[in-house]
Amino acid sequence: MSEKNDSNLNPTPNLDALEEGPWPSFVTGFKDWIRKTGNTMARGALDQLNYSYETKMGYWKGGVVGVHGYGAGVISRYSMIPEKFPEAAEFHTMRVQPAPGLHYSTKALREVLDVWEKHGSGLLSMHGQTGNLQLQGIAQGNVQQCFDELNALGWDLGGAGATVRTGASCVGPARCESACYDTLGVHHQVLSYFTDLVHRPQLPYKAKFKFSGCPNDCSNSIQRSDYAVIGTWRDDIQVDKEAMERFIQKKGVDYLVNNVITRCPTNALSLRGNEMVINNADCVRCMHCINVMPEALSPGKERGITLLVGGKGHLKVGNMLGSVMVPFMKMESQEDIDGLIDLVDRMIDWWSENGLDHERIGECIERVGMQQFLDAVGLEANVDMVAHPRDNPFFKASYDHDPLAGIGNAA
Amino acid sequence: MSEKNDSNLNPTPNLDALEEGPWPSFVTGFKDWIRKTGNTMARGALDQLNYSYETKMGYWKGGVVGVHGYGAGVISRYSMIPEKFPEAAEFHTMRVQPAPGLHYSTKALREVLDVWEKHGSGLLSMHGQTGNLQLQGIAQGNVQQCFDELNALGWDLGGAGATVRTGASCVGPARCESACYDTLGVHHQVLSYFTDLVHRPQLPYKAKFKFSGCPNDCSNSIQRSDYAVIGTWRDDIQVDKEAMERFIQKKGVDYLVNNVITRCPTNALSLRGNEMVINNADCVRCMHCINVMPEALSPGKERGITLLVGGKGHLKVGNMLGSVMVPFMKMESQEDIDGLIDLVDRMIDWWSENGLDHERIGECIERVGMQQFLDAVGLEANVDMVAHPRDNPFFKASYDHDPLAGIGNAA
Amino acid sequence: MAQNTTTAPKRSYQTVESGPRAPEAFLHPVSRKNYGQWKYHERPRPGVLKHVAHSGDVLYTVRAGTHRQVTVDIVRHLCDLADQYADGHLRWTIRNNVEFMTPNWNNVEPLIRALEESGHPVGGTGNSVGAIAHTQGWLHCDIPATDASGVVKSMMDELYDEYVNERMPNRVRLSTSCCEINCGGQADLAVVVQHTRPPRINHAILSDVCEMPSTVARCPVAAIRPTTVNGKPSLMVVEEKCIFCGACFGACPAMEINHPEYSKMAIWVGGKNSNARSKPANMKLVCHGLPNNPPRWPEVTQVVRNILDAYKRGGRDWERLGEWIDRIGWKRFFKETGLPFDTYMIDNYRHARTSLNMSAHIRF
Amino acid sequence: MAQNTTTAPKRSYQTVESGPRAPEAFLHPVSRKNYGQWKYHERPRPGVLKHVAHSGDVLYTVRAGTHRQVTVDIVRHLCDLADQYADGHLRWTIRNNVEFMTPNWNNVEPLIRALEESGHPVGGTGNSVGAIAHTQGWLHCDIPATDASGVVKSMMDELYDEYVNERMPNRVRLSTSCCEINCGGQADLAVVVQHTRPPRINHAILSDVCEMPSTVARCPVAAIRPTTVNGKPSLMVVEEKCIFCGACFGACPAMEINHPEYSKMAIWVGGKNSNARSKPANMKLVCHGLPNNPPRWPEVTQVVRNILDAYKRGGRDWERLGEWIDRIGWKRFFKETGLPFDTYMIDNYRHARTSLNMSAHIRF
Ligand code: SRM
Ligand code: SRM
Ligand code: SRM
Ligand code: SRM
Ligand code: SF4
Ligand code: SF4
Ligand code: SF4
Ligand code: SF4
Ligand code: SF4
Ligand code: SF4
Ligand code: SF4
Ligand code: SF4
Repeated sequence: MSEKNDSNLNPTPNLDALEEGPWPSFVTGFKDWIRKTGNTMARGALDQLNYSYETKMGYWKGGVVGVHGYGAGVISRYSMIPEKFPEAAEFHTMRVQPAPGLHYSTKALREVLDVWEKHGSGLLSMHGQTGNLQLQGIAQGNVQQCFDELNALGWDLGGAGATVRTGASCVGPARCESACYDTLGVHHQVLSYFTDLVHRPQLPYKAKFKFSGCPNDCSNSIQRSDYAVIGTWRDDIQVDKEAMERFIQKKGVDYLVNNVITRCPTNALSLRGNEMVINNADCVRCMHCINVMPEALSPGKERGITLLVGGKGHLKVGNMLGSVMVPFMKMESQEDIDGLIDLVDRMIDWWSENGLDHERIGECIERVGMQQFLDAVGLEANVDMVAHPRDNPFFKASYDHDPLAGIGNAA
Repeated sequence: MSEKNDSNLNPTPNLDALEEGPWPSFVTGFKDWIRKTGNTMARGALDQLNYSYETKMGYWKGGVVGVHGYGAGVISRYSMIPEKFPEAAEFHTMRVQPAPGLHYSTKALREVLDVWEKHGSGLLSMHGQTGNLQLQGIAQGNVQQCFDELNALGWDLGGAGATVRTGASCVGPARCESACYDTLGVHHQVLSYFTDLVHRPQLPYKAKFKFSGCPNDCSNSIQRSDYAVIGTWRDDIQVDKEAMERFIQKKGVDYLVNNVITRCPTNALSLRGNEMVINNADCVRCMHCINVMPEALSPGKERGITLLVGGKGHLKVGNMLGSVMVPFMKMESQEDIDGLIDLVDRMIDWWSENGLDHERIGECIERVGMQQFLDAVGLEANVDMVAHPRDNPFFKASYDHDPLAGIGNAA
Repeated sequence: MAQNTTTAPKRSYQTVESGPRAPEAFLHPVSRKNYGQWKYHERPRPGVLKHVAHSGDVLYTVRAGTHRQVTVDIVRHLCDLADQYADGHLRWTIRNNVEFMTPNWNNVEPLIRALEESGHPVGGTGNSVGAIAHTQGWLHCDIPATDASGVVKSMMDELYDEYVNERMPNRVRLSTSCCEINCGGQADLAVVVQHTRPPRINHAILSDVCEMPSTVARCPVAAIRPTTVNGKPSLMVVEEKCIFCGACFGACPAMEINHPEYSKMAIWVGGKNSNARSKPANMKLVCHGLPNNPPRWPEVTQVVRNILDAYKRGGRDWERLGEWIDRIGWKRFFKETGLPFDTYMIDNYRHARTSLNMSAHIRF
Repeated sequence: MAQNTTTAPKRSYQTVESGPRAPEAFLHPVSRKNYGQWKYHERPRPGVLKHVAHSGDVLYTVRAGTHRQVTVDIVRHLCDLADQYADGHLRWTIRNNVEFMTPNWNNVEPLIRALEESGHPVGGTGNSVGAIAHTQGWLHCDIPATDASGVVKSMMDELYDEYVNERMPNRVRLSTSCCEINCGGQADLAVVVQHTRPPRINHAILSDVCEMPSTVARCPVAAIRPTTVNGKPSLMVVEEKCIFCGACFGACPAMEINHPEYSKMAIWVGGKNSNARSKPANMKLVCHGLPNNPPRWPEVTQVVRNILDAYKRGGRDWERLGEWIDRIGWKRFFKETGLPFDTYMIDNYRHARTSLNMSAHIRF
């Protein structure tokens, strides 16, 4: 709350209470910026926000703003009350795709900031929930020039509307010992492949990708993305026996029992003497024991991904979590990655043909039917896809199988 | 498979394989009966069944058969191929309501058998899935006389079609130590109260009652009845300490841990020293520990019922299990029982007004809405009714409550 | 369903609408005396229960299997045994077993012998395979796609040893249903016939036997539409929509859903009614397309046996069939039984979404 | 949404459709060197992670809270700190925290001090309350019923101590959403504004701003119907059907769902994304009807605090908020928090049946 240069500010009595308290105040941040630069668009936005706080209503409306050749990437915002807040008449957002994992060098980031100071309001958000670097507040007249400069520096716009959206990935192998595949690299390749679909709306609705290196799902992929790529492993959990002993020594057997063994969702862990034994056949790769003892336990060596499809928000059927489509797929060689891209491409194709307007792929599969979907994209039904088989008799099967074939060969 | 008097039988080559094997053979039973009595209707039914086994098709059709004043209680069956099986041209079933718990004195039962030998095929089933004594195979012309004789002996018909159906109850207090209320008595009173609705179809569809003395639910009420009345208790599990010690002595602590303590669904049991401790606040009355140690443990003293509503079969929405409507209700005094009858009466009323043709109350509540249902029958929403609160924001509330009222008074 | 006959002719007898029989008089005297005062029970041997009352009274129960579809003579014979060994009282269980009670231990063995001599196996208690929930089938129902009595008899012949012994992890309840309506209900293991194509419409009789609007309304997926055939009003089925549920046949016999070849047998597992440990659960489809093969349905029995064997091998004490699967996972269930999981086992009906694996939890 | 401008005027610069930036060059050198070769991590103190590579290399991470809605200057300042203490690299987390990495333990304390001096709390790691998933609200969105930045700021002020310490049973993730669309997503605890009546229709502008057929199609309960108002085509809402979801407003700004009084705040708990222990779960409604009360929404914060306090008291180590409730039961949750359970918390939407208590399992 610096005092100088308040002449650049209008009073914002309804917002000032948000300058109090220990958490960083965006109001103070905005005011400091306006005080220093006198940026009128930033001031207009703050003033309109102040008015929203008074009237408890929002005052932005959408429109059509873009850059040459793209159909998406700019969220246009016009004030509904420009007569009251002429400085906020336009306040568009440019969604810029950052690097996977949201890593920056200060050099590259400063370049963005400089361009943004020149053309925009100087306000931004790091980052949007989907994963974009959001440059917030620019007039239509500046958009193209701003974009061209950013693009020349190596930046590109993200998705909006009925496009493939900007992806998100956890920090993964860059820093995390649990990463079962290269989240950053695969994110980069998949999103690069779909660049055309990111820039040009030609899908029934949005399509999101998120990449998590392990089932801890630090990118919230299962809930927030149509295509959740989650790292996993197929062989046994790796055990560092000495580290395990040190852990038990230090924490005690009680701790081991109460915080690890009894918390395994499938009872795959048991105590033998003062040691913990893992029955890997019962392990469902939940990560819990590994989380508690990261030095002693790590994911197995045969690593890859599980692909879950159909996650999305509330609208209109209620929140959907993604569900398993491919239980395991290696993700090491270029071929593996191409295989994933291929498969997802087929899914997007099927959805493009079958999806209704504003229908996400999860809803589309639910409406049209999993069987049709699997057939179309060339996947076989797998028991890992379900929590349990169907509990109603209302299905139409082709009876071309011999249900008795496997009996006698049972495990 | 007696050999004598085979002249009364026609060949049944497709059924004879069912005379082999150790389990009691209904074919042999039928044949013996036909051999002895020469009952033509029984023979006709057996012959038509033999033909069904050959062609893999059923050949009965319904019609309209009843007794004076009633609209239900007789399931009419006419052969679709009477020219082939004239003896089976008619083969109606009389559904007779037995005593709750399916208890008989031989005297009373023999009376029924004698009447049935006189008027019917002599075939019967003890009992139908719903709980009727099913007298199977009578001609329309004999129905009234047969019924009058049975009725004079104290028997009445059960339900069929859009009626309240015959009830079922577990053996309960007649023999079982777990019975938390008088299943037989309450069954008798409730069904007696609804006698008019049993006999005269005037509901949207069928309505079934089942009575189980405890959550073991030996009458399968939760799955098979619109109104499942299940015994439970509200205070602490009763412990006979000596019996518990004897049990542990005999079976060992391992057995106690592996078969009792670790099986409690809510971890309400724990081992302290060599004793088992019950945290009754976490007990959900599942019965398991009591089942394993019936001498040591019994339901508490403050007993009553839980009422679950809406159980039914597959048609057409998929199997529905009943769900909790009243978590606890005493069921001791006549007032308690009248209270239950009153409540269910209101439910049936609401359903009569709101139900579509062929819609069970569970489906009706699902379609019309739980809130409307609860309001109409005068029940308050209770957290015991749900496994968890809603997970979607699509509701319309009246905002006449103060959500903050209870804060600070928390437990 | 039977309809009320409106014009009642003169009749001397006056109906007493008495409802269910009152139970008291039918109870065994020891049961009546100790009504609601029981302390605990034991199982001295398979098929026999011993209940001890707070008064110190003891009541033995002997349970035996029956044909369910019985005759006057068979029941009279059971009455004879009750008179001889059980003080003139007997009862039936919810699953068509007969039970005799006696306070006299000396009656137990002779009664067992007499039952076995007349072909009634003694058992069905505790962790045995109980009698199968029995429906009507070709013997009496108007809409069955298979028989019930024959399926039950064939399976129980095979499971006889498991009925007279208590060797399973916990009780096993079976059911059969002769059409998808499923009167047999939810069970640890159920055999249900499954229609495999839409109803053929018998246009010749339809307009005579059918209340068309209610038939149309009966269809859960709105697949039935009015049409005209040979100038007569009739119905048609949109085959892409139809889920072969058979509901329309219940409303209208011209919607011929049954067919000797297009009815297959399906096996379901994991139904549970009791609240012991886990909550009650619906059963799940694990095998379909088995031939509807009277008189013995050997393929069905083979699968049933196979599943029960796996459960017997792997289940822990007190673990019901579905609870065993919950512990080991469905993947292992299919492995252990050798049954194929297929695309049709993935739910696509109303609450399908809730049955999907919405997690990265996978056993490899 | 922005639309493609079809006629491109002459332009010298040629767009490079480069997609996301390649990550390699942006990684801290130690991270790049040990890419995929990490062995384990520790948490030396709240807000600081220590990752150890198989090579023996060590990398410290310092995590700090931000305003999320920042300015060029604020980010420049963070860059300054990165240049000084973190070799010119920095990153943001999925939840708007900033992270600095350094192999040099001696940089850690000075960096923390510098961050705190400029108002950035250091914390948010391990079993702390993390930063709140932040959406747009009145600051930028076109359909918000409340603000986001202000709600987040108000709540984080109150939860500050829980951010800079690790005193909760497990990590707590919060989210806010300024309309029912719920861009903030599922969380341990979420604040979502809730519409409390159907949209008012602005017939004056409707035909100009609305693609009517797609607005009609957008309604999940088919409550919207075409109509004519003052001779102009318009839409109407069948109020009995409408569930106040706001979906139509997204398609057509004339369906005015927002209103200062008819927007209330609701609290949801138990969402979970990780697969650790239990499967991922949707959050559930536990409080609604709180006033939409800027600038500080004190009632919301009071309820949030109250819930988190109860969880802190009762949760076991590693138990997420929803897992704690699963253990103690919803009944106890409402008791412990003093919140009223009401009829609207009983689901009546698509999969309502699956949320009912279909058992006799009850805690008394
Ligand atoms: C900016 C952002 C919130 C934020 O402040 O972080 C946001 C803002 C909007 N979201 Fe969102 N959503 C944002 C992440 C999400 C997420 C989370 C995610 O992507 O991880 C979700 C939940 C996941 C999902 O996709 O379902 C989300 C679910 C929605 C939905 C509901 C979709 C559904 O099918 O349920 C809508 C409605 C729609 O698309 O019609 C929506 C629509 C919108 C719109 C476009 C509203 C509109 O129709 O005008 C908002 C534009 C606001 C603005 O002024 O910029 N937004 N939205 C996030 C995007 C930033 C970015 O690009 O980085
Ligand atoms: C930095 C970040 C990834 C990123 O690329 O940005 C991250 C980093 C780590 N997460 Fe995470 N998680 C991150 C978001 C998440 C999220 C998503 C979210 O916050 O919305 C989740 C899912 C939460 C949920 O279920 O809703 C998440 C669930 C976990 C878990 C599982 C916890 C559990 O028991 O349920 C672990 C395991 C653990 O804590 O040991 C974990 C573990 C970790 C570890 C220990 C991984 C490692 O070995 O490096 C990292 C440090 C954790 C810490 O804070 O103590 N991370 N982690 C994210 C930091 C967010 C933040 O600023 O607050
Ligand atoms: C006889 C019996 C099977 C048996 O052999 O035991 C039976 C037989 C029939 N059931 Fe059933 N149901 C029988 C118990 C059941 C049960 C179990 C129960 O009552 O405990 C159920 C499952 C629970 C339920 O009520 O949902 C059951 C669910 C059905 C249904 C499906 C109802 C639904 O809403 O899902 C129908 C179809 C209908 O009502 O339209 C049905 C219809 C029928 C009809 C009336 C078929 C018809 O429309 O003509 C059958 C008459 C057969 C006959 O020839 O007598 N039956 N039916 C059982 C009645 C005997 C008795 O009264 O004691
Ligand atoms: C006689 C009968 C009640 C009746 O009124 O007819 C009955 C009687 C007893 N049941 Fe039952 N149950 C009877 C049907 C059931 C049913 C329903 C069914 O079979 O369709 C169930 C629910 C099954 C399900 O979940 O699908 C049932 C679930 C139980 C349970 C819970 C078992 C579990 O762990 O899930 C117990 C507890 C136990 O075994 O200790 C139990 C316990 C008992 C006890 C021990 C109660 C007692 O203390 O007297 C009785 C002797 C059991 C035995 O056979 O060893 N009874 N019991 C029924 C005999 C049926 C039969 O002839 O096979
Ligand atoms: S999702 Fe797994 S791999 Fe990725 S940061 Fe989280 S714990 Fe590490
Ligand atoms: S990862 Fe999870 S499921 Fe596997 S053993 Fe560890 S705790 Fe159990
Ligand atoms: S339901 Fe309970 S009370 Fe009734 S017989 Fe079964 S165990 Fe006994
Ligand atoms: S009755 Fe069930 S829930 Fe209660 S303590 Fe015993 S095992 Fe646990
Ligand atoms: S299951 Fe079907 S065929 Fe069998 S008795 Fe019930 S309604 Fe009739
Ligand atoms: S079988 Fe079922 S789905 Fe098919 S037409 Fe008949 S009622 Fe409809
Ligand atoms: S939650 Fe609603 S108001 Fe908030 S940013 Fe998302 S769409 Fe806009
Ligand atoms: S608010 Fe939702 S339910 Fe109501 S009219 Fe609009 S889209 Fe339909």
